[in-house]
Amino acid sequence: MVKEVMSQINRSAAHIITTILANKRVGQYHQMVFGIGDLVKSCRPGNFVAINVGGDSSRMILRRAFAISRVSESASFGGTMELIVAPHGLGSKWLCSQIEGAEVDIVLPLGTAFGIPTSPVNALLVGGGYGSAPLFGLAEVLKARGCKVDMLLGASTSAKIYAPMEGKRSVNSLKIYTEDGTMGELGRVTEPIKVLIENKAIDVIYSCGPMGMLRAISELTTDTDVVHQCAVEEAMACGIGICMTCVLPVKGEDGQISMLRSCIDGPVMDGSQVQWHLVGQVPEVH
Amino acid sequence: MVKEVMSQINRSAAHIITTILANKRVGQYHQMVFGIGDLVKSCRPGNFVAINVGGDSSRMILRRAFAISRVSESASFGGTMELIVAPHGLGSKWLCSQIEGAEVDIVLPLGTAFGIPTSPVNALLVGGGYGSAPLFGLAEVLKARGCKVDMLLGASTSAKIYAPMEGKRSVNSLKIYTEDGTMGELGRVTEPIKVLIENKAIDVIYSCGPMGMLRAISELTTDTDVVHQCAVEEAMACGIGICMTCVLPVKGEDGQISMLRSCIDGPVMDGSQVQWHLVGQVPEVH
Amino acid sequence: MSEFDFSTTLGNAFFNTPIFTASGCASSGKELAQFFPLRDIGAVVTKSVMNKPRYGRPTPRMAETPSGMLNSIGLQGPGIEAFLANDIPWLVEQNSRIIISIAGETIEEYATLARKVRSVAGISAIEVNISCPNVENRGLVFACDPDASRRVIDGVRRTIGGELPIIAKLSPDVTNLPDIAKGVVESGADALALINTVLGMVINIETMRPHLGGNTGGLSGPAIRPVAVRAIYQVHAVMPEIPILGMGGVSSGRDALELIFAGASGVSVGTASFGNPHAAVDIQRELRDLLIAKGFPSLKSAVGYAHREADL
Amino acid sequence: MSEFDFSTTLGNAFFNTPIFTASGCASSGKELAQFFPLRDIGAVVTKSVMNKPRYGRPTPRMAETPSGMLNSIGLQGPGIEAFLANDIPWLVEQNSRIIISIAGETIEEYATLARKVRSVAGISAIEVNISCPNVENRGLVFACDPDASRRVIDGVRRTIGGELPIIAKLSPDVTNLPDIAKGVVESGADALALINTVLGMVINIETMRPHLGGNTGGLSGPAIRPVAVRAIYQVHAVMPEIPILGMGGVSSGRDALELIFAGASGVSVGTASFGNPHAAVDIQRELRDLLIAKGFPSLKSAVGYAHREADL
Ligand SMILES: Cc1cc2nc3c(=O)[nH]c(=O)nc-3n(C[C@H](O)[C@H](O)[C@H](O)COP(=O)(O)OP(=O)(O)OC[C@H]3O[C@@H](n4cnc5c(N)ncnc54)[C@H](O)[C@@H]3O)c2cc1C
Ligand SMILES: Cc1cc2nc3c(=O)[nH]c(=O)nc-3n(C[C@H](O)[C@H](O)[C@H](O)COP(=O)(O)OP(=O)(O)OC[C@H]3O[C@@H](n4cnc5c(N)ncnc54)[C@H](O)[C@@H]3O)c2cc1C
Ligand SMILES: Cc1cc2nc3c(=O)[nH]c(=O)nc-3n(C[C@H](O)[C@H](O)[C@H](O)COP(=O)(O)O)c2cc1C
Ligand SMILES: Cc1cc2nc3c(=O)[nH]c(=O)nc-3n(C[C@H](O)[C@H](O)[C@H](O)COP(=O)(O)O)c2cc1C
Ligand code: FES
Ligand code: FES
Repeated sequence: MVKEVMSQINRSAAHIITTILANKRVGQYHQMVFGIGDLVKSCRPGNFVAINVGGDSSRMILRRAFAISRVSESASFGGTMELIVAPHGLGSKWLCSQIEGAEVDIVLPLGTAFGIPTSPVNALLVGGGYGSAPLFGLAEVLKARGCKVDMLLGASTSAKIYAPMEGKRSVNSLKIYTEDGTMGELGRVTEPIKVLIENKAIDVIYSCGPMGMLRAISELTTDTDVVHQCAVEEAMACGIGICMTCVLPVKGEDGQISMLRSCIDGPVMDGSQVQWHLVGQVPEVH
Repeated sequence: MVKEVMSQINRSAAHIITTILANKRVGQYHQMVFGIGDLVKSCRPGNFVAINVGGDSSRMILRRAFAISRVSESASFGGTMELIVAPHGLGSKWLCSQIEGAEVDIVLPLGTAFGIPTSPVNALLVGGGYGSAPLFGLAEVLKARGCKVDMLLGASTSAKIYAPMEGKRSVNSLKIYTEDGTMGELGRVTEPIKVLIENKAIDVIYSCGPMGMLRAISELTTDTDVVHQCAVEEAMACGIGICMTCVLPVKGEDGQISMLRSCIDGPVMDGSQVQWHLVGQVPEVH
Repeated sequence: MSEFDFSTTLGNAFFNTPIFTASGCASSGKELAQFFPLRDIGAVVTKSVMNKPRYGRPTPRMAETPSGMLNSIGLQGPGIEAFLANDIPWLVEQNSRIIISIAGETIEEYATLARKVRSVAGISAIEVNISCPNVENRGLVFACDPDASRRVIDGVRRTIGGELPIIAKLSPDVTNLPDIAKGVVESGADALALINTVLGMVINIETMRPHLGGNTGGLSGPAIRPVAVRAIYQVHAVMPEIPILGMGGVSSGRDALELIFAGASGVSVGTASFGNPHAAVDIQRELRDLLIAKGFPSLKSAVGYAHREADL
Repeated sequence: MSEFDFSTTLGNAFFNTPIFTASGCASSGKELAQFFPLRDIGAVVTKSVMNKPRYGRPTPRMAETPSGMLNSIGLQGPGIEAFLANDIPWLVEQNSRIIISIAGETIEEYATLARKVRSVAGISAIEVNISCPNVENRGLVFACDPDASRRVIDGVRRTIGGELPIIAKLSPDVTNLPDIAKGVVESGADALALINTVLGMVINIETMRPHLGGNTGGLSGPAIRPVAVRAIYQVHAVMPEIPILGMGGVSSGRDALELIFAGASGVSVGTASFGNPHAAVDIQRELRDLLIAKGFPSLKSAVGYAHREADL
């Protein structure tokens, strides 16, 4: 039952005040590190966090969601968490403007995680823009399980490609596509995927990025044996399952379509079950 | 005509972005210095400023008013202005939390100034709490005109007395009263005033502080020859005369009571004309 | 101050503490239980449930606005049968006090819902959300039509009988709120819930169209608190004996106190829980501390305090 | 892009640019003129003036609220005679376009005011603020009573004759705004001003009483923008040919554009001027830049753009 799964999902969610340990510009993004102590143990690749923005007198009343890029434990700082933040509107710009030592109110970890295969498989990780953030942490886990890990990253332009040096060590191959050709190949990440699927070179695709990209990958994997786990991005008011704003039409095992909350039944969902053609619509009532 | 006076008053008002040059805690207050360049030339003792608070994403949409404590010109910083800010609610606390180098949006100088006598007189300056802030700058001007300047400062407790070292140089005498006796005499500033008036020791009282204090002084000066110029403090939405929220009942030369705007027909008003008993009421219509 | 009495009543329902969740802002309770035990607050008011399962409105379903948000969820839900079978037993197990909110498209549907809820064990009250379009009358919202409002409550009252208190939840989007309030009280409401969201709209500057899938949405959050305070004050002034469950933009104990002084006997926390999952318990603690600091011996002694005569 | 046409019309009145002050938020204009030349904006809408001088409501007259404020000024003013003698000639001298706002306590008073305004030279339009208590009908606000609204406008129309455009300013605090709007248009309004403030209240936690001298006040500022957008959209949908002067929480060019897409032909800036004395000129510049960047050849081509068919 969906409800039961949910009540498992956020069971380790905590509401804490963290300190910013680092804030560095990387291309068009900010790489931000937060001290989160023992909570690193509960964070899985795919989980996200919800951050209070704007300070005490903010007119922004809702949290902002960011995917956990990776967590680590260090002797000096204890458990730390890294986010890759694009300065988009008022809230994310406020976050990017916070300096080292500033305190930030965060609820974490939230939502579903990428499913990790129990036996070694050939995995393709596809990231669009800051969507690559959680993929490097995922790659490490997959490598540790003996998987072959290939990665494709795409963005409109080079400054929107996030691909840290050390991240490249955990993948077997990394290919970059930009729509303006300013980095890697000219074009979109979806183009090579078709070939890889036809060649039966991959068993599972993990994707994170704009909804259009996720939809395109889902269409490529339809009627194939390739599993597609995608991390969706819907506007969220609460991030914890209480408001019903973040829903997506998803087909269940019984063939019934439900409007599932992407914050607790996602962000990681089975791409083949999401009814992409119904997003932004309401299913017909039979 | 009142209207004509008004259009004179704010004629040098400017809307500028200033930089905080210093922010120092002094008792319960913050002594803050701003770079305002040539505008120092237009600032008179009694004028106030209106400050934008809370930053870009603030839910506070109205400016906060603060009396100009003093202005000066220095070789290194150019024209500077000092404010004495009590951290009261969200807005003033935000201001107090701003650090050196931060930029602040200010409209200044606003409102009426203390009238300066053309010949030397005996002046008594009475300040309550942060109300002492503009009095030291006023004292300097009066001294330069050859006046005898005595000062009485009062507050509930010592931490709320603002009396800077260098300020004391510009007065002939300074007496402090606190209601809890933690500094100076135990009691209220109004007590000694009665005696000074009876002894005909003073010609004019300049006052700034809580409305209750201003009212009490006005009552003491009624039917005496002592002129009472007080800087009132009414809640202001705009500070520039366009909203009509800050009104006080004031009797004009013709005996008619009008609801005058304390932001442009004040903050400095003739205490004998303010209808203190009608504050918070509406005059009867005849 | 251990003798401070924080309890409240709505009709014949008793609650240990006066802070509740707001309908639609706590789903069915389970999700919030990750953050605090539900029995720590006055009651969980569940998301308005309809007779049949519903998909709700298309996305986008929300837009943040200055100090507020718009939502157009459209009452997505599992329908009353599945709701009573799956969600209520779990809440009862938690020892949570429960108020079930119902919503219908016809006067008949409200009565049907009331009949199904009537015999459920462990329910403290039923909240009747009448801010729904009346399909039998050109989609005119029940709560905006004095006559339809009365008939809904009348139907629910007849079905329920005398046991379960009925809380009628009203919309502020009316010319004469006290009038509507009097009507539903005459028809049998024991208490009133004030206020539902204010009708609003945001246009997306990029698409140059209404941002929400449903075009208009309900405005909630601190932006509307002055409207909630006014509504509660107005209604309490004309019917001081009718308990009010107040809501609208409460995100601190100070805010809750404002609604209580205006006339609310209990306060629901809605949108604030989106920004702070602990909002309800935090607010409850702050409210208690404030009341004690101001010297009130009980919550009840503060209800409607802003209406007292000037010379008291 | 020098050919961009930024002009607008309300009835037969033409304005070079579409940003106006809002009544009561620019006094009589003089005070703002310290900050920018009044002729740089579309028009100055003066503070609603009544027949006799008025003291207005007792202080406190304002309370800041989240992203908004409450005011209860109570139409303090010099009365129409002094206003026409002292304030108007100065505005005319500035080459400012002028819209005079009038307010009355009786239907007769509105007609009297209209008669006095009719023959004044240099006036572009008359705004009729009907959000005032009707002393002849238990203090019920004219704008909340469809019949009284119509009769006020009818009286003004008869007095004014055909020359001066009449802008009827409506309150959002009604159950059915399009209905009220249709009524006043039928009675002779050439344009509508939407919206006046939303009725609200703040209770002072220290005094434990209503904070404002007048108890309730009008809520304005960004908090109410979604209500303004909704009101304008709803009314434009039923009467696309009637020009709307939009207002409510506009503090940037982006906000003004939202109201224009919803259906406003011009936009008044109210509360924003309190926080930023240059608000009106800043907003006007930002709006112009946005319209040009989006490729609109004129302001008029953007009015009501959010209503277009999905496939256009
Ligand atoms: C599960 C999830 C993971 C995300 N991970 C990342 C990440 O790792 N890095 C990153 O930079 N961004 C990420 N985002 C997007 C990020 O949440 C938005 O960029 C951010 O909320 C924008 O807020 P704002 O105030 O800057 O923009 P505004 O446009 O001013 O925000 C207005 C409102 O719209 C919502 N909103 C705006 N854009 C988005 C969006 N793209 N997705 C969801 N809600 C949006 C905001 O939350 C807010 O409620 C993620 C979003 C989700 C849902
Ligand atoms: C002419 C004038 C000169 C002033 N000079 C000084 C000064 O030199 N130093 C200083 O510390 N303070 C001064 N004040 C008071 C200062 O403006 C308030 O303390 C400040 O506005 C409080 O804002 P807040 O957000 O911190 O408090 P909040 O209580 O959160 O403010 C809420 C609203 O109430 C208004 N308000 C609250 N308290 C006051 C008050 N005492 N007077 C007027 N409006 C108020 C605010 O402006 C705001 O609109 C002066 C006020 C006026 C009118
Ligand atoms: C996302 C969302 C969903 C809501 N759903 C319901 C609902 O199902 N039934 C109902 O009576 N009210 C519903 N409301 C209204 C709230 O219960 C409450 O009356 C309103 O939001 C004002 O309170 P707030 O400002 O604390 O949120 C909903 C509000 C929001 C924000
Ligand atoms: C202090 C104040 C005084 C106002 N006085 C009037 C008035 O005299 N006549 C009128 O029609 N509207 C008056 N209004 C309403 C405004 O004109 C405007 O309709 C409303 O404030 C919404 O716009 P805003 O959010 O931009 O302020 C007043 C508003 C404020 C804040
Ligand atoms: S964001 Fe609230 S339910 Fe998903
Ligand atoms: S504060 Fe607006 S008129 Fe004085």
